[in-house]
Amino acid sequence: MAELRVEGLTKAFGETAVVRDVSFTVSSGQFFALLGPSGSGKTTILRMISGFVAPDSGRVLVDGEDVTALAPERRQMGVVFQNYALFPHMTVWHNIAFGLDVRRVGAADKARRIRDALRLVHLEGFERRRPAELSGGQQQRVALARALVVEPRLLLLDEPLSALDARIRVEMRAELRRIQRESGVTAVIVTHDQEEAMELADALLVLDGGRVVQSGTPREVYTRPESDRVAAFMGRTNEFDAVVRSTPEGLVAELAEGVAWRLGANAGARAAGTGQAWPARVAFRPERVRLVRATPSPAGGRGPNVGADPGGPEARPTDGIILEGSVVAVRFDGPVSRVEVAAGTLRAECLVLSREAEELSVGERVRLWVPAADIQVFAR
Amino acid sequence: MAELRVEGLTKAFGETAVVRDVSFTVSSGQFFALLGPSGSGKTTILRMISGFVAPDSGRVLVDGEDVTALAPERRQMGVVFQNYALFPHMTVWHNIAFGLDVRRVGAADKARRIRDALRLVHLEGFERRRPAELSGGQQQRVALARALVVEPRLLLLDEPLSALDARIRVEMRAELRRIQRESGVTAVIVTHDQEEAMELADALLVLDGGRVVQSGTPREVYTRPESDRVAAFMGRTNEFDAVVRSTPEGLVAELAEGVAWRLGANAGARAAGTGQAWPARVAFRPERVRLVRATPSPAGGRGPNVGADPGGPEARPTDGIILEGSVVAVRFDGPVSRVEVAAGTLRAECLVLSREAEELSVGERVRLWVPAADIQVFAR
Amino acid sequence: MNGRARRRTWGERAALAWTVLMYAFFFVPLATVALMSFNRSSFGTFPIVWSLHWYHALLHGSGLLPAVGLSLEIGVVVAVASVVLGAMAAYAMARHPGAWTRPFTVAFAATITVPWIILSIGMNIVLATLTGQGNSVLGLYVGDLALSLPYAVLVLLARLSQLDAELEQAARSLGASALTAFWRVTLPLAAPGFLAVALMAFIVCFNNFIVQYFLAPFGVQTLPLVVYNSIRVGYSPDIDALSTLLVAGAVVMVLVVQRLGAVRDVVGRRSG
Amino acid sequence: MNGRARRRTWGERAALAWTVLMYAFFFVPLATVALMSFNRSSFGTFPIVWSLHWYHALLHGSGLLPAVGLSLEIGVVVAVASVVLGAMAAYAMARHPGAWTRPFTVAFAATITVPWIILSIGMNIVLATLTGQGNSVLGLYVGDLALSLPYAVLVLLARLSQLDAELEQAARSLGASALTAFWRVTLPLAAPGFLAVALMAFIVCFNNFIVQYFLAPFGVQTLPLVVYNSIRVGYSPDIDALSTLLVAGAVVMVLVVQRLGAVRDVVGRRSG
Repeated sequence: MAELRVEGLTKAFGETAVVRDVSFTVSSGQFFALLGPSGSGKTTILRMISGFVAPDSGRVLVDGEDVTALAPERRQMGVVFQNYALFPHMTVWHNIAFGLDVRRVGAADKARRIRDALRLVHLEGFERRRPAELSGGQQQRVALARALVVEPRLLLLDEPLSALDARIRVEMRAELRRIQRESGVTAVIVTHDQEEAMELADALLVLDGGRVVQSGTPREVYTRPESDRVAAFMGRTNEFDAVVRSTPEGLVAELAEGVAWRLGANAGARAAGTGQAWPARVAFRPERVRLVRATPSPAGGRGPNVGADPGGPEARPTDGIILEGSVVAVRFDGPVSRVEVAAGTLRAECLVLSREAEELSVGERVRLWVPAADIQVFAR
Repeated sequence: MAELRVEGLTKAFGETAVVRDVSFTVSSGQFFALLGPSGSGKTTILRMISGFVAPDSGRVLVDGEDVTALAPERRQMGVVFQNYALFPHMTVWHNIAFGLDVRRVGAADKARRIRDALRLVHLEGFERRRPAELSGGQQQRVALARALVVEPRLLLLDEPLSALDARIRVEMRAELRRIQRESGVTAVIVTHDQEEAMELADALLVLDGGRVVQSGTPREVYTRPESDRVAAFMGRTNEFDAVVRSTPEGLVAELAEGVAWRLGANAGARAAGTGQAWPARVAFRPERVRLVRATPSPAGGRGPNVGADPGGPEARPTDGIILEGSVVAVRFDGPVSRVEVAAGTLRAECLVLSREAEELSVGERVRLWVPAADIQVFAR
Repeated sequence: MNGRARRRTWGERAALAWTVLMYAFFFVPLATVALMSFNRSSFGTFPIVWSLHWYHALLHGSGLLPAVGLSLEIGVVVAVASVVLGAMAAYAMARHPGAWTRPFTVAFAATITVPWIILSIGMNIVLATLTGQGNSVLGLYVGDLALSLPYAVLVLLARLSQLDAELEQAARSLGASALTAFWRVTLPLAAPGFLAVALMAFIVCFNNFIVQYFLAPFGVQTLPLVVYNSIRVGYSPDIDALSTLLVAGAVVMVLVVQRLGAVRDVVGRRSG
Repeated sequence: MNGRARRRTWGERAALAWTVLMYAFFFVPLATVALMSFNRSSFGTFPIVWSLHWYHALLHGSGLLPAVGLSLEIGVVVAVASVVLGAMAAYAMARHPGAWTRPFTVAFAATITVPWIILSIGMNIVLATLTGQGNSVLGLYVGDLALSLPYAVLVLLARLSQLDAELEQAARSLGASALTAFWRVTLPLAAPGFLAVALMAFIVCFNNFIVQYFLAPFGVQTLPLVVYNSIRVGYSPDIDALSTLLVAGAVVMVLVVQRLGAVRDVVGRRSG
């Protein structure tokens, strides 16, 4: 249990700047994720925290103590590697005992702590196995037990689940969360998988090109991304190019298709345009759409009726996004289904629970509404 | 474009029966999935179809023609391997050209077909690269182009996405589906990932221990699993042990907790018990739960009020499952959130869209309802 | 990617110094030979009088060049034979492994540990029994081949075993026969292994003085034999000249092989 | 997993037959030697009169056993030295790779291709310059070590390079110093490589007659030297007896090494 503070970490390999001025704080007992695509510098940050890479500048502080110059073995950090890095010539017992042996822990205390660690990761009875005799998930549990048995101040996890099968990975996420909760250790995980980060972490940092592009709780970053890149990285999204205009009624987005939407006041905060009108990207998540069946329009074959009231030479803005169109496809994804709707040339994806999607059929006319509060606006 | 028929395939390696009497039919142009955990025999089935493993008994028919005794090179099946199996000493162009060279296709025709294949997999401009210079996703596209350029009668895919990163894998699923649609080839995919199978396949077969345990469309298998193993394999589920009783009003499930639920008539079909009462497992999927906020009960602190009308010496069965309890946890998973509800000693997980979960808070009292039609009953 | 590499500990410096020392240990003798080959003196005396005299002597009148020719000829024949015969055995073992593969591998490995001098005695006896005379030109070839074949089989077996069998299957699923798949996929990918085997066979032919001594008929002089004889009779610096040329040739050969990626097969580096 | 293996094509049968033939080719001479060692006749004449006479002669009175002792002694010393010195160099190269690593590797590989007879001449000259005499017992050790060290460095480099550096990092994150991590993790995992190197050094010491011939002082007899001398003087079947024992010893040694998993290091099989 310790607080980690990282201040202005910077690292270049040769000419290539890999990490640029990264700072963040992980409070005691928190599960913190460094999330980013490959090449975003997240693993290098973890390796600077663990001491295997020396930063060009910046500091790493644990409970206020500067450990930047300390050798890895003196930092008291448990590290779990992507490929587990279990000692293949030792049994499970001796793998876990390694850190205690190095610390010269007495035999009775050692045996008790190893048994506690095995119980924590649900591997009682596997003491005499060798790593090669275990499944990937079991190996990862041993790696966790080995790192935790020495009661490290920090637990560092480097893509710990990416070598596992899809099914095991999802199971191990819950296990990892439980083990971190039960041990109470402060943990930092590096991952490229936003689902993993959202499921595991109390707080996360999104990295891109070695820089922090956003940080916050998973919910904050998912629902209020600060750029369209972050929005797309965190999950599926619908995006439209528009011109955003400041009007007395608030911000209004006008699309080339002749539609106008009135956006929430808060949306303007991230639309860093200047003057009266600026190009922007309007986005909303598929699950934010309220989808209802439209009563069949009396003049049936007249083509899609875009917007609530499209008539007149100038489109009157609607409150939030309102689209009327027809269902193009319903894709069954198990618990949820994705409904693709075409409204004129605009296309939008909606996410609904599968039991609700069962009532929809392809070709059916539907009305979509996204409240202003659920719309994101990014400057182009 | 061809129809594949597999009849009574059986294979043992040494003493171990790996595939036991497996039969299925894939109609022309269909995308078919063999889904099962590792060791379920799915890869061996694929290798018997492709001709690399000879079956102990059974037949493989393509468009009615028995190919069981044919050498692999005479079956005209394109195979995509888990690790791509691209020829490392050849460029992308020559990898794709290989099958055409062997067939002695003329130069002009060959170049045209290779260009078409590259366009199909969106890899124009990569002709001169070598496999080692490509990303995993690109390598898999080359493997697809190489298999498709010879216009095979069948496309066989052996866990084609499992070597890819989580994000790329999800992208490649859509690509794979598009490529199969555009080429119109009959495809068989082997996978252990039920999400992958559901997203890709028109029809699938669930294997366990070398046997077919269920087959049907993804939606059928997901919503109407024939055993609790299949139910759990296809996705998250809530399960309760109960005694099922035949009553004049239909089947009724009685739980040890003193609750009774009236089940739909169709539920009895799979509850293969005999006599008047038999032990069973009652299950429902988290997204099938209708969750509403309960009005606070007037006698606040009296403990959870299980069932709609629990009073009296014998619980009167409710129509479908009705539980009243309180929210224990709300787990944010991006588009959806998982709400854990405790009703007495019973615990249930509900899946709701995140925007709906935002209105819920931990400790709040809620009422769950699962209609009889959404309940699955399995004999214990 | 290890940024700490720049700060070397004392232990690491010592290890580096050792590496350099060991090279000295090996290259000083070779450099000395090269130096002497350019010295006009017949007895390696100082000061050095620079001259190409011994290279001239090597080209005209010394019996060394024909011996180099014969050794090269034996080397090429044995190298080709090792590759072809070794590949056939290794392919059979790699693609059809069974209960017999393991004892065969052990047996081949064991033959590597048998002292050459003992093997040469045995071969002399066998050849004497079969052909009536223990020493013959054929025996020279056979003897050298017998030494290099176990290496050839084991190296090629290793190379072929690590080649993904799925590559051949991919080729066959694309319509290639087993033979075409081998020819167009397996063979090119195993090429560095073949090169390594050829190189090793060549080296064996230049090293096994003892086998050649026991098997060569009178008057047939391979390089090791003629060098041995001429030194017994009286050391002459034209051997230095020859040695220098051979070492230069060896370095060029290794550079070529290194380019072609076969060094790792000779020394067992993982190629994954 | 290939169910088609049972149906063998003609090509595969031919390859199998070749494998068997090649073994014959190698083992017939060894079997012949073994046979002769049990024959009472001094000249290998038939019919065979079974006898342990030559084993008795080997133990009493022949000069062979002391030579075996000396060769074993040299072998052990050179093997240990190769492992220790080779490991230091290889560790430096594996953990601190830089621009210098590649040329060094090429240089070591090149030394393997230099004919031993040329190397022995160079070493004789250097030793004569340094110690005043070209032939000495020290020279024997140094000469054998010079031949086995390049193999040692290259094999250990390959072994250490394929050891995951993360294993050492895992050990250090658990509180072990760099030295402890090397001692408790790297060393045990590289052990098969060490064994392979020791075995190779041993084999080199039993094979390089030529280096020993040029470096051994008068009266110091290693096994290759004494066998060579005794055959020049007159062939005697006690050498057959010795050969048989040595071959048996070699087989036992290889079986032990095989058990310990080091054969793949000798022959370069991938260990992944």
